[in-house]
Amino acid sequence: MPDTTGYDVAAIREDFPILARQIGDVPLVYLDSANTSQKPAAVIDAIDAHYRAHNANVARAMHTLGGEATAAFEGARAKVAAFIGAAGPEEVVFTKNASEALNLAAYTLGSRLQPGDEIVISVMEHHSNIVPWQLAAERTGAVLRWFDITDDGRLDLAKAEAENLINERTKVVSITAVSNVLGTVNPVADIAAQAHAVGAVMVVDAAQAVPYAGVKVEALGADLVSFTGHKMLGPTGIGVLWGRYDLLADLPPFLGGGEMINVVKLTGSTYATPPHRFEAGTPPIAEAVGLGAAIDYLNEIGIENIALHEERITAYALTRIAAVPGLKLLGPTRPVDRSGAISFTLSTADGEEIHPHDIMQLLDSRGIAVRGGHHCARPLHERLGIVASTRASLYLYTTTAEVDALADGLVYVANFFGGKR
Amino acid sequence: MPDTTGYDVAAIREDFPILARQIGDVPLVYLDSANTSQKPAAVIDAIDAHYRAHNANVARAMHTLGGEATAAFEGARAKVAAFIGAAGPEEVVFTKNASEALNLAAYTLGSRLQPGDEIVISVMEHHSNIVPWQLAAERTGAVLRWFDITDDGRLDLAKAEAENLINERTKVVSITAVSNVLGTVNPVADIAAQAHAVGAVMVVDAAQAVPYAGVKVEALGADLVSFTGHKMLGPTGIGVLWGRYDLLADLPPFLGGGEMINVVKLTGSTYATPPHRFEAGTPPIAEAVGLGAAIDYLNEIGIENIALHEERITAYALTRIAAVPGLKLLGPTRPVDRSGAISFTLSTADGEEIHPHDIMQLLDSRGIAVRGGHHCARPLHERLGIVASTRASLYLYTTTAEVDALADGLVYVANFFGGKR
Amino acid sequence: MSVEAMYQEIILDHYKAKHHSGLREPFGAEVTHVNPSCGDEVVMRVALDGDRITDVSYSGVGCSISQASTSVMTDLVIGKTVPEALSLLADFTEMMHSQGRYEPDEERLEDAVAFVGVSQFPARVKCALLGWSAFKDAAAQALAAEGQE
Amino acid sequence: MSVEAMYQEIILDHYKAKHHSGLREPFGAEVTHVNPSCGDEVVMRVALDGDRITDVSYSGVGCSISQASTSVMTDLVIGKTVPEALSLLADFTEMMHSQGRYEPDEERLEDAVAFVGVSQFPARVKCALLGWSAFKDAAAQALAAEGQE
Ligand SMILES: Cc1ncc(COP(=O)(O)O)c(C=O)c1O
Ligand SMILES: Cc1ncc(COP(=O)(O)O)c(C=O)c1O
Repeated sequence: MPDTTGYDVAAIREDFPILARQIGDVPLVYLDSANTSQKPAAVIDAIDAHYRAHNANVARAMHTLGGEATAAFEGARAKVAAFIGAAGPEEVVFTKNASEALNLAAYTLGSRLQPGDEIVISVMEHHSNIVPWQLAAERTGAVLRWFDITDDGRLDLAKAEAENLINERTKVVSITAVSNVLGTVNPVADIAAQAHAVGAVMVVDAAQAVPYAGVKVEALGADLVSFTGHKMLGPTGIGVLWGRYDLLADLPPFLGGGEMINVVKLTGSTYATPPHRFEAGTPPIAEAVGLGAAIDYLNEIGIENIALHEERITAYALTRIAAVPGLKLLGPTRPVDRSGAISFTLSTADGEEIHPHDIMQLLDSRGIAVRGGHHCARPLHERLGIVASTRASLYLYTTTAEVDALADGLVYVANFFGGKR
Repeated sequence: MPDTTGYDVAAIREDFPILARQIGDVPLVYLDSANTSQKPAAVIDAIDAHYRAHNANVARAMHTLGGEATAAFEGARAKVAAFIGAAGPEEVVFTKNASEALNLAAYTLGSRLQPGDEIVISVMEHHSNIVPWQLAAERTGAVLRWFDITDDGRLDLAKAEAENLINERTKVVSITAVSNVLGTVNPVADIAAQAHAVGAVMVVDAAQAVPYAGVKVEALGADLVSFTGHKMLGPTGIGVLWGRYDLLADLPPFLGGGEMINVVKLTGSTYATPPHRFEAGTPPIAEAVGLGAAIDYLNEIGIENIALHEERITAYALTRIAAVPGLKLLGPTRPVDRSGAISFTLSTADGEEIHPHDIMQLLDSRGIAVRGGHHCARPLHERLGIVASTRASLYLYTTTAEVDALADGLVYVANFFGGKR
Repeated sequence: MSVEAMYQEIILDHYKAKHHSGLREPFGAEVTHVNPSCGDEVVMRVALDGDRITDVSYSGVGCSISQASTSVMTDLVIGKTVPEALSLLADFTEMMHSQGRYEPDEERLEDAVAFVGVSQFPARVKCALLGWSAFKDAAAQALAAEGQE
Repeated sequence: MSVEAMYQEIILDHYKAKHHSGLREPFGAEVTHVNPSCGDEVVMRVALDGDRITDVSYSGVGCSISQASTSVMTDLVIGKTVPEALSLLADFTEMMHSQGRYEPDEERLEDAVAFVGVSQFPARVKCALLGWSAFKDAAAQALAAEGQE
């Protein structure tokens, strides 16, 4: 049913084959898109067609198939560049996922770090934006420092200022644009300005932002931005590191191998210019084709329409879920600077907290897919004083009926473990 | 037409949709499988079906779809383990390609290296088994030393012995099982024994061996073995590092992020046991499913039947191609310890060497796909005193008719550039 | 089977009133085990007299399955010898990996038979095994410590 | 178009008898450019008198397209001023990226018009540009060196 703005969620759902699936004998209610998104037929078919008719290695293969595969692969790079407003395709490095992109950043920026230099991240980061910096700090003697959060789940900017968190020793600041647990949208452009004021490099983990918000790298004010294909309707096996070209050109190689070289000699090698310098070996070719098709699909629906849908369905879900007895929302409770990852804890009527695994399991028996655990953000959970939480996450294909099913399911869960069976 | 052994190449070709393709108005003759292999419908369909019905993130997602995706992903790991005769699935690390696998080896083994330690590789290595070690040597002060080759394109074991190449300072030996240019099959088990005798770790680049020969890691005698999905009928975006479990368990993490951790705290993290320690972030899930299907397909045909076909078609091709006037084969000219990558140079009747790009381009106009260049093995070409070569590479679907088309095409090329137009 | 059937009354009862819960003295060894995908943790102590298990005490956070399984385990192993306990662990582990195709011996496994249904939910097998594997680890360490005395 | 048509007579003639080939003195700057995917290399020298190009000399290995293109380029630029040469380079580059949709001005580009067909083979565009981009680099360095004298 098209809503008044013409956003036709029913028609969109038709494009996603898996959404017709039954779980046991009930229909699938997929509310785990922050974990990975489902794929429209257009993406699946593009990968299929690539393997059936155009498969070849790229760059090094110059025959007709090689030319076709290279054009498709580099064409996908250009689509990504346009989608995020990069200055050009040469600023787009393909990696295997967002985690590799962040490790690429941490290894190459790490090569410039010295003991006493500071790296600033936040307690709400995903492990993929924590561990690479911990490892870089161990390798170099740099010090890792943390943004704390406020009680309503936003970066505690006041405390950071009071602590002089970003200062003349700061060399790297790496912050998520959107929390994958709290849904918080962070003021990365402001933080980037602070980082730049002290000469630090600003890295933005945009894994949860690019799929929804239509990120433009210029507006983020960042120097490096990472994201991942599988959360934005694309395939697994592909991620992106965008970088300002002059910064990329200045960074040393990370992985060595075929395609990233200029001249290899016994006595040493010289390296290709970006982006190829950072793409050792056969790249994710079919995956790039799939990601390109995903971007075409997102553009067709319109990222601003998706953002609007996300805003509305999030607002609806916040109200609907917050009304479940015994439920406590984590993160911002109002749909302002708030994306569609909604985490919470749930207690029975007698006040016993129900473990997320148990919530997830009972919801699953009703076809509802949510995630229970620490969502790869253990420091955040520790900061919140809990071990784990349950997360429902919404996307362009999520309906109000699905949110209703979740809310009803949660009431059922609370009753089940409360003894009202 | 089944041959006398029952190997039915025509039936096999039916399984590969792309082999029905026309290039312009002539049929495709794909002789570039050492660059990347084509995919049977079974592989393409497995990926398709995964996205249509079972897509979810693994490990962290515990709902029904998550369980299905995890079972498929870990099931693929078990298939790989069985295929290479690993002690168990926990010895199989999924990477993005063979190059990442070799970098993983070089970074983690590199963490143990000190100035004066020696790393031994060979001049016939692919850049992906050279540059990671050059970078590791730069980081650590270790010395990189090289196996030379003999004039017929085999490892010069006598010279290595005379030079005491592998000695008490040697900490790592990394050698390709099969040369991607010369087709040479190297005596890796013997070299592994030498490496182990001095306490060095033996790494084998099996990218060109696993697809054809049915590698069993036990027989290689290696400690770490790398290979890549896209050369063995599988998708792009996935590679493998196999390791002896006790060695893997001893290696530090490489990429940091989600899924590779045990506990993440502000003050530092502890890491998962192998293989997960080395798989940061969302892994190549659909790609693993595709690789699993590729292994099923290879098993169905029988890797020993594929090896036999490879041997015969290589023998046929060596004879047929060597007979082309002006053609000079690189590497072993007899089909003994020799796989189906056949590289050569070609000259006109008046003795002018024709550039591989020109050869490749004219062959392409006849639908024949070969590769021209240094095949990511520039040091080898330098050692051979040439800049580039042309390579035809054969696989389970290659026919004698295709080899004939190549031989005829090469005669045509020599005449074209020789002025007989 | 339905998920409601998986959550047998026995499991929920143990979850709501855990047996032998809390950390007690004396003990021969203490270990901490973690389920990294959810952060669930158990701290476990084992006290021995020779190879006889005199006490198993624990604290931790976890889902109903892991909590109940740990509770059931303590009922089973306290008073037994380490070899007897490890033999029960072997049976329990086999049952948990059977995907529901195991006929548990109720004489031996007592309340633990209730977990056969859980074995049909692969994602939860790890939960059911968390306390048992912590026990195995702690018992091995306690035995080694006994040997040194 | 057919590949045989791509290999125009003009191209093959330049390939077989390269104009201005070999490295000569004097020169204002020398550069080496490489096509990393195949290893093709060109060493190029440019000699200037003020901003007028008095000689372009080169050696290297490469395919017929890169060799012929370099040969054609030397015919075009020797005797011209650096700005004139760069303007020709701009035209040639535009033609090479046109995928065959460029109407070259034969008055200006002379033998280089033969390469319009090559622009339909994207993999070969890099080959055709190798010598030109080496020239551009060498000319810039030679100009800078002139300025310092
Ligand atoms: C011998 C050898 N090693 C390593 C590689 C690298 O494989 P990939 O490009 O998949 O990383 C290749 C293939 O290109 C190869 O032939
Ligand atoms: C905020 C954030 N950063 C990074 C990642 C890592 O992405 P990937 O698993 O694709 O490497 C994720 C997703 O898991 C995420 O939500």
